[in-house]
Order: sequence, then C-alpha cells, then structure tokens
Amino acid sequence: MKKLINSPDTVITDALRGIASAHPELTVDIENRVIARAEKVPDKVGLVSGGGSGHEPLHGGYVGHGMLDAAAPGEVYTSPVPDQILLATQAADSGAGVLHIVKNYTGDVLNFRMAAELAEDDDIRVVSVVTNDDVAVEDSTFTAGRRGTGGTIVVEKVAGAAATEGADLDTVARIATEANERSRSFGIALKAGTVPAAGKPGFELAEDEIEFGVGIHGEPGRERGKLAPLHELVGYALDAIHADLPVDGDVLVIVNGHGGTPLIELYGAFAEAVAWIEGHGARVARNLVGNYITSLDQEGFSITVTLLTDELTRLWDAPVSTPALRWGM
Amino acid sequence: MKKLINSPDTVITDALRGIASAHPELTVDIENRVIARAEKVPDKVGLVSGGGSGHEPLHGGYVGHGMLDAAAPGEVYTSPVPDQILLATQAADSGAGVLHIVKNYTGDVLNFRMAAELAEDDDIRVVSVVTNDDVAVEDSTFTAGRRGTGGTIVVEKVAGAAATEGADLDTVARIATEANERSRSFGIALKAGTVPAAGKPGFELAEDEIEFGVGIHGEPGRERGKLAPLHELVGYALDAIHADLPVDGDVLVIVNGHGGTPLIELYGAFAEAVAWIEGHGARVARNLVGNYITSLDQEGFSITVTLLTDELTRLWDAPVSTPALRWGM
Amino acid sequence: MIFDTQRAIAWINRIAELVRADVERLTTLDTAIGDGDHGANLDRGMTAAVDALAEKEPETPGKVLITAGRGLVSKTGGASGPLYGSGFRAAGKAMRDEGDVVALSDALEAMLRAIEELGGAHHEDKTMVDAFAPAVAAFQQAAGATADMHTAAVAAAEAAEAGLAATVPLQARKGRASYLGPRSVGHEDPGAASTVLIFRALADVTAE
Amino acid sequence: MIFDTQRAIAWINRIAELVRADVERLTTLDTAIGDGDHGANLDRGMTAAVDALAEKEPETPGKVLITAGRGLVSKTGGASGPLYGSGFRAAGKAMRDEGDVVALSDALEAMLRAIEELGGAHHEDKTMVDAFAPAVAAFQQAAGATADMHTAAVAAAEAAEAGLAATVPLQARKGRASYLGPRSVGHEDPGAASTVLIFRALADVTAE
Ligand SMILES: Nc1ncnc2c1ncn2[C@@H]1O[C@H](COP(=O)(O)OP(=O)(O)O)[C@@H](O)[C@H]1O
Ligand SMILES: Nc1ncnc2c1ncn2[C@@H]1O[C@H](COP(=O)(O)OP(=O)(O)O)[C@@H](O)[C@H]1O
Ligand SMILES: [Mg+2]
Ligand SMILES: [Mg+2]
Ligand SMILES: [Mg+2]
Ligand SMILES: [Mg+2]
Repeated sequence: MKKLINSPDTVITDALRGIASAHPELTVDIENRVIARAEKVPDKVGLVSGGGSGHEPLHGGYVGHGMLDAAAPGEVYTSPVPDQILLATQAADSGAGVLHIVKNYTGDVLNFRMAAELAEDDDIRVVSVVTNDDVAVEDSTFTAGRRGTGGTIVVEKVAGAAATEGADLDTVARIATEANERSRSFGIALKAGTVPAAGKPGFELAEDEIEFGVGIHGEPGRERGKLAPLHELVGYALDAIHADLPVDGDVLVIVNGHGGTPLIELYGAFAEAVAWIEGHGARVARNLVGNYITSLDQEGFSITVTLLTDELTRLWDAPVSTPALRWGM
Repeated sequence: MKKLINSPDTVITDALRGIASAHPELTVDIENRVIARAEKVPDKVGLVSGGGSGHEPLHGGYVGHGMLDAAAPGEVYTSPVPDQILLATQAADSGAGVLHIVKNYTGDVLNFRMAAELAEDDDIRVVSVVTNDDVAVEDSTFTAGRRGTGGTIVVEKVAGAAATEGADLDTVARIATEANERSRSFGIALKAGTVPAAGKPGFELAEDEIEFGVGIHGEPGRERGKLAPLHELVGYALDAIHADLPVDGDVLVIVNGHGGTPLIELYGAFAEAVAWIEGHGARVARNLVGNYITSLDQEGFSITVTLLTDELTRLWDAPVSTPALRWGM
Repeated sequence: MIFDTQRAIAWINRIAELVRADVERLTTLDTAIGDGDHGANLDRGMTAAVDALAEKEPETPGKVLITAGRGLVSKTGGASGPLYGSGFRAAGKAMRDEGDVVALSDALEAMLRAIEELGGAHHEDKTMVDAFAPAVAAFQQAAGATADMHTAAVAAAEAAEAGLAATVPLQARKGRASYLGPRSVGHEDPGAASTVLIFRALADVTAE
Repeated sequence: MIFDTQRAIAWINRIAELVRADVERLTTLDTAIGDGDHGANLDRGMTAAVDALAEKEPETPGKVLITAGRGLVSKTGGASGPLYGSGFRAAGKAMRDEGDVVALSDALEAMLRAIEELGGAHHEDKTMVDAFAPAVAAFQQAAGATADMHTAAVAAAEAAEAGLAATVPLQARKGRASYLGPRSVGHEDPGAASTVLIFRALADVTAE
C-alpha cells in the first residue's frame, strides 16, 4: 500500500489538522472529531451530517454558509459514534432544532438514532432524514434497503439553503426528504480503493474487468462486467436510474469521481450523460462535475440525477460557501 | 489501461464537450480547441494560457471572471499549436493587449512565441510571461531551465485580478512576473499516470519506491527514493523549496494532488506543510488544498509556496468565478 | 459457580483478547462481503470497554456489562457498535446480582432481544443474530438440563459456531452484505463470527 | 537528378510513412526521457503536411517544403512541431527552383540554422541538432565530392544515424529530457531518432 500518510492510525487526525488549518472559518475539534462552523447562526435550524471518513470532501467540506452546521467524521468507512454525533448536534443547535442527514447504512442509522436520543435528553429537537438514492441496491422493506450516496450532497445543499432562508425544522426536513426521493444514483468502479488500516484494496479486478453498481465503501458492486467505452458505461448507469425513476423534465446531474479518477475523464462522462439525457427528452438544467463523494483512491465514477422542481432549483442556486461547494457569494 | 474514455483519440474532444455542457458561461470551440469566456470584457487586458491537456482543471477551469479570458488545451501532455493559441488570443483581446501565461516547456514556449508573432500581424499587442517555479530542476541559462508547475495558478489568479481591476498590460505582466518569481514548487509521485494514447504509465515503481522532483507530465523525477512517512515527504519538498527561496513571512501554500490521490491525504500533507512552515517562523496566510494542476491519474502531490506581498494577497483575495476557483462573488 | 463482578470483568477482558487475536480474520470476512472494518471496529470497541472497566471498577456484574456496553457504543462505530453495545447494556440491566446460571441466562436473552430490536434482523438474514439466537437457546436448554454455567456456555459457543457455519449459504438481507445480493452467498458473516468469540470467551471464563 | 516538385512531395510523403512505421519506437524513446508523445506528435504533424500537399499541390519544390512546414507547425504541437515546421519553411524559402544538389544542400543548411536558432540548442545538448548537424555536414561534403544527390543523402542518413548513437551517453541540456539531469544519460534522443527518418526518407526518394 502506497499512501501519503504518516501511519494508518493517524490518517483522520492528520486530515482534521489540515482541515483546521486550511479553513479558519470552521472549528475543528480534533480530539472529538467534530467539524463545525466557527460562528453559530442564531435561530436557524441546525444541519448535521456525518458518516465514515474516506469520502472527502463529504461531509466536512460541506460545512459552511448555506449548507451544514456540523459534521461528524467516523473512522475510515465506519460510522461515527453517538457521543461524537451528539457533540456535532450541540454545535449545530441554536434553539430551532436540528436536522440529521443520515446516509442509509445500518451503522450510520443506529449511531445517529442513539445520538438523537441523547440530544433529546438535552432538549434539542432532532429530526432525521435518511438518504437512500443508490439504485444499484434493491429497495425492500425486508432488507437494509438502499444506500445513501451522491444524492446526499443534493439533500445537504437544498436543506441547507432552506434553513438559511429561515424555514422551520419540519419544512427543512420536508425539503430534504423530497430531494432524497427525487434523487437516484449509480456507481461503476475500475479499481477498488484501499483502506489504510486494511492495506489492500477492497476487491481485485482483472485488467478488463469493472464493477457495476458499487457503493462508496470499496465494496464489490452488484455485478462484475467488462470494461466498455465510456458512453456504454454511462448508458448502463443512466438506464439503471431511469428504470427506477424516469428521467424527465429539468434535472440536476452530478458526475462524481471516486477519488482516483481524473477530471478529464469525468468531463467526458458528463458529456455522455448529457447526450443520454437529452436523447431521452429531459434537460440537464444544473450540474456538478468533480470529486464530491469519494471512496479514498478508488477509480470510478457515479452519476446522480435529481428531478428538479422550481423550489429545488431555487434552493440549489442559493448562495453557498463551504470548502467544497461555493457560489453566489 | 483502464480509463473512463470512449477511445484514446476522443479523450480531449469528449472532455471539451463535457466542459461546454457543464459551463454555459464559457464558449468552447471544440473543433479548434479554445475555451473562452462567453462575454468579452471591454477594455480589459486579455489573459490567455494553455498547454497540454491532462492537467485539468488547468487551464480551462480557470477561465472566467477574475482570471483567464481564454485557454488553449493541446493534446494530452503536448503543447497547443500556434493557430489555436492565436484563436484564443483573438478571443481574449478587447483592444487592451493580451498577456500570454506560458509554462516553461520548450514546446509551449515555441508555440506561444509563434502565436504571438501571428497575433502581432493582427495588431494585437502580446506580452508573454513564462512560469518556471519547479525547484526540482536546476535553473541554468545553458539548459531548458525550470518547468512551470503549480506557481502558474498563482500567476493566473493574481494577473487576472489585476486585469479585472483595470491595470494595463505592462502592469499585469509585471505582477505576473513577480508572482512567478516569488513562487516555488516541488512534486513527489507514488505512481505515474497513464497517457491514454500510450496505454501504459510514464514510469514503473516498486511497491516501496517513489519519485522525488517530478513534473506534471508523468516523467520520472530527479531521483528515486523510498516511501516514507508523510511528514518526511513534505519536509523533503519544503527543504528543496526553502533552499532555493527561503520561506519567510506570509506565504500562500498550495497542496496539490496529481489526480489519483484522495483529498484526505492532501489535507494530511497540508497539515504537515503548516507544521514545517510555522516551525520555520513563517505563516501560512492563504492556502489551496485539492486537485488544481494534475497529471491525469498520477498518484502524488506537489507543494507550491508563494511569498506574499500586500499587493499579491489583495489580488489573490479578489473575487474570482471560474469552474475550478471561486470566491468573493 | 457465580457470575459475579470479577467473572463479568473476566468475560469482557477475554472477549477483548479473542477479538484482538482474530482482528485480521474478522477484517478479511468483512472485506469479502462488507467494508473490511469489523475487526478494527470491535477491537477498538472492546479496548474501550476494557479501559472503562479498568478506570472505575463497577460493583455488580450488571454494572460491569452496562459499563462495557457504553464503552462499545462510544468507540466502536459501525453497525456492530450500537448492536453489541446496546446488547451488553440490556444484558447488564437484566442481570441480577445473585449471578446464578438463570440470571445469566436471562441476561443473555435480554441481550439477544436488544440486538434484534435495534437491528431488526430476523433468522437467516445473515447477521450476528444467526449465531446469537441459537447460542442463547442452547445456553438456556443446557442451563435447564444441568444448571452448570460452564456446560451451558460451552453449548452456547458450539451453537454459535454452528450458526456461523449456517450463514455461509445464506444471502444477506441486513447490513452491508445485503448490498451484494446473491454475491453475498458463500461467505461467513463477520458479525456471526464475532458472536462466536463472545460465547467462546464466556466458556473460557466459566471453566473453573 | 533534380529535386523537383514531385521529388519534394515524395520526400515529405516518405517521411510520413517512415514516421508512421516507427511511431511506437519514437514514443518509447520519449517515454524514457520525455513525455511519451514524440511519435504521436510527429505522426499527426506529418499527416497534416501530407494532407496539405494533397489538397493543393504546390508548383515548386520550395513551396512544397513551405506547405509541409506550415502543416507541421499547425498540427504537431510540442517542441518538435515548431522546430521541424520552421525548419521546413526555412528550407523551402532557401530552396531554388532549379533543384540541383547544391540548391538542396543550401536548403538543408537553412533548415538546420532555423532549428538551431529557434531552439537555441548546441552540439551535444542531446537534441535533434546532434543528428541534424552532422547529417547536413555529411550531405555537403558528399555533394561537393560527388555531386550526386543520392550519394549525399545516403551519407547524410548515415551521419544522422551516427549522431543519434552519439546522443546516448550525453546528459540532456535542452528539451524535457534536461529535467532528468544525469538520469537522461543512456538513452537515444527521440528527436535525433526522427531526424534520422527525415534523412533516410531523403535517401529513399533520391534512389533513382
Ligand atoms: N441490522 C442488523 N442486525 C443485526 N446485525 C447486523 C445488522 N446489520 C449488520 N449487522 C452485523 O454487523 C456486522 C458488521 O459489523 P461492522 O463491520 O462492524 O459494521 P459496518 O457494517 O457498519 O461496517 C455484520 O456482519 C452483521 O453481523
Ligand atoms: N531546444 C531544442 N532544440 C532542438 N531540439 C529540441 C529542443 N527541445 C526539444 N528538442 C527536440 O524535441 C524532441 C521532443 O519532441 P516532442 O516529444 O515532440 O516534444 P515535447 O518535448 O514538447 O513533448 C526532443 O527529443 C529533442 O530532440
Ligand atoms: Mg463500516
Ligand atoms: Mg509533449
Ligand atoms: Mg464493516
Ligand atoms: Mg515529447
């Protein structure tokens, strides 16, 4: 394993030290692992998210004006613990209640649930929205359900904008829920990332093999297939999304790199996504192309499609100023 | 070779199609390979840069308010051709003259020089500033001299800000020159990137080997060495910079990923850079941490240090709105 | 034999030892059908549990288990942290001070119920429940038949082991392995494997 | 033998063929001490030169070389594009219509001067100049001795070949290879290798 690290044990602490130095507008509690806005916004609904580390810039990179108030980064690919989420919740709370944005993984859901219970002991009202946009996993009440992946960014952005506008907790939660319900994602990996503590990649692929339907934790996908030209891969991903939620009207598209894939390839993927979507009579009204929710050094990409409404478009366009997303101010 | 591409021949066209769709505020001439601002700014000194592709977001990602007016992306790792640079120069010209920001590679220098001659036939006044911030290469009048790497971003940013303020061509060129002279960079690679047309990495390294002093074209560095803890690697890079231009006062630090290295590691590297610099009595007043000048999917990082002046700090802080750099508006 | 404070502490310490010894195996199992952190998670969590007990030694076996559970919850993360953590806390709350085999049996049952309730996993969902449920059943049965804590614990460990083996052909319906769909078949569930360690540790500390 | 329009076109076409056949070798050489694009660059540039000639056939050998040079400049990119492109343009401007061996010799010398002036490379900087300069000298000498174009071209190709071999032990001082410092030693210079092809092509098209 070749990584730019001091040791597998210090990866997260070192990154948090870097985030703290790079972004003086954030307060980083390195010991307890909480990244929060340096200044509380009075009377605003607080937004908290968190999850395993290794997905940078998610979530710490989305803390700031117009988006999250605090983030709780766990160990690499491991959900944070309740105490930590509680601290983030306290940091985010200014009396108007706190929204927990939780990606749908058993560990995240359980740890956030416990934290919410602890917060209620503190008289902080917490509502949780669980994101589950990944169509690679079959959705069923008998299973753990779908994973939360790229759609989480959309949820954090529009919920953050709503809270910044002054919406109350229920409204913010309603908007977050709607953004999640209107978002779908699908990921394809060419090479698995390596968890520092594990020292070897999550899976091994032959030179011509790729994984279809991967999540964001270096796990294998729903099937293994052959490398194909980019337009076929993009078509595969969008077919899967379209089969679940027809792509129609104005859409937001995120072409997201897994961490080890260069931007030149992501722009190529976006070009194919636009061609596919326009070919299906819909319109790419908004977009993001880059590394927004990663899997360490994994090579691959995911596509997220959100069916926009006027409200979601307005909230997406609202000013945001965080380390990883910045516009309008 | 595993890449998200349609074919090695279409990589650049596909990426340009993606850039065109993703950024309606830019005009992308796909056939002639010119990325320009959709609207000319009257009476402003025009800024043009360009170079081989494979370094995204450089340079197309820096076209926009407060930075470049046009960029000319060549083939992967190959300088653009004069006609193309001429078109970019014409797109950037609004009567106040055009600054060419050229990274110091023989191909770039020669092609830009020819383009400048052609532009003069069009009565466009062109001044060129050649960036050469890479301390890994010995500077000498008997050689091709140093490469232009991360310092180029600083030059493009502050020169763009000066032009936006209304400075004339000579002033913009003076500021660009000063930014270049006050900037130094050093790069370390863990794994070479793969040029799509070549199909294999620029160099092969054993599991414990790394390259010190690499440029941005997948070429080997000035020496091969052993993988070491991050703080040692950062120390090596900063020692090399410091030996050439003592790190002192307020500095801007860019910790830049080569394309295949995840953000969590870059933040770790930045933490070590801050520790080193503060340990040497200087202060990290401004920073960028992320993928800003890449080498396809290469794994590794570079550090750029710019010794700030009040003027440079003010120009760095000035509003900018481009695909890859955005603040203050 | 009494399941007193000392034995409760010994149990937690022994689990920590067994987990530490098997970190790599648990991680390998989790790499195959999960995200490769189960070994590290549980090692971190059990270390926290052991540390919590060392810091302020609780006075009753129940408080030992509650303290251990809190340590697990506060440091493990992942799915297994809340599940085992809440499980031990529930066991601790159910544990009666007399510490006889019936009290322990009830505590183990409470632990199982807490895990099932929090995680919502059922029989054959390919989770720790598939090892935990038969282990508790075997403990209860052996305890009823022999009233001997060690015999019951050994029976429980064996049943957990069998439950672990039985997870191999299953397709996961809960936890990360469920994302793999049919590709989750053919592997042991990592959480079921760590449950085996919990019961093996119990057998070890009740040996004499 | 006359270096007329047809022969000039044949020369350019032949260079393009030889480059196409050797793309991989040139790329491999450039991967070792450069950035691995010399083969693709020159292939693209020579294709443009050939296309430009096919599109509008020039009337004089000089105009053939100028057209080819423009094609090279406008499509090659990299260091070699402006160098060879300006070189051919200079050769074309120097070329006299009578097209005898002296005219060709003068044109080749003008080409060398243009490359040297633009690139600023000197003897033993490990560039194309190290093959081009001895080739031109050998051409001139053989032309003076025999007045035979083919003999002179063969001598030039051989001298270029020797110049290429002589680049191996050199440390590069110009172009990308210079960044490697001492590590540039032990490799042929890719531009010197393509210069050999230019003179080999000249020998081929003057064979009868
Ligand atoms: N809903 C659930 N109910 C019971 N056990 C579960 C559930 N989800 C996961 N598990 C158990 O947790 C184990 C994984 O734990 P761990 O790897 O530590 O957490 P994570 O899956 O969050 O990475 C699985 O092997 C499984 O036995
Ligand atoms: N200053 C120079 N003068 C003469 N030849 C040069 C000079 N710089 C580079 N070259 C030649 O150009 C060749 C490389 O060409 P190419 O790979 O096409 O361009 P680039 O180096 O821009 O990738 C080198 O092998 C060398 O022979
Ligand atoms: Mg996990
Ligand atoms: Mg090149
Ligand atoms: Mg796991
Ligand atoms: Mg080259």
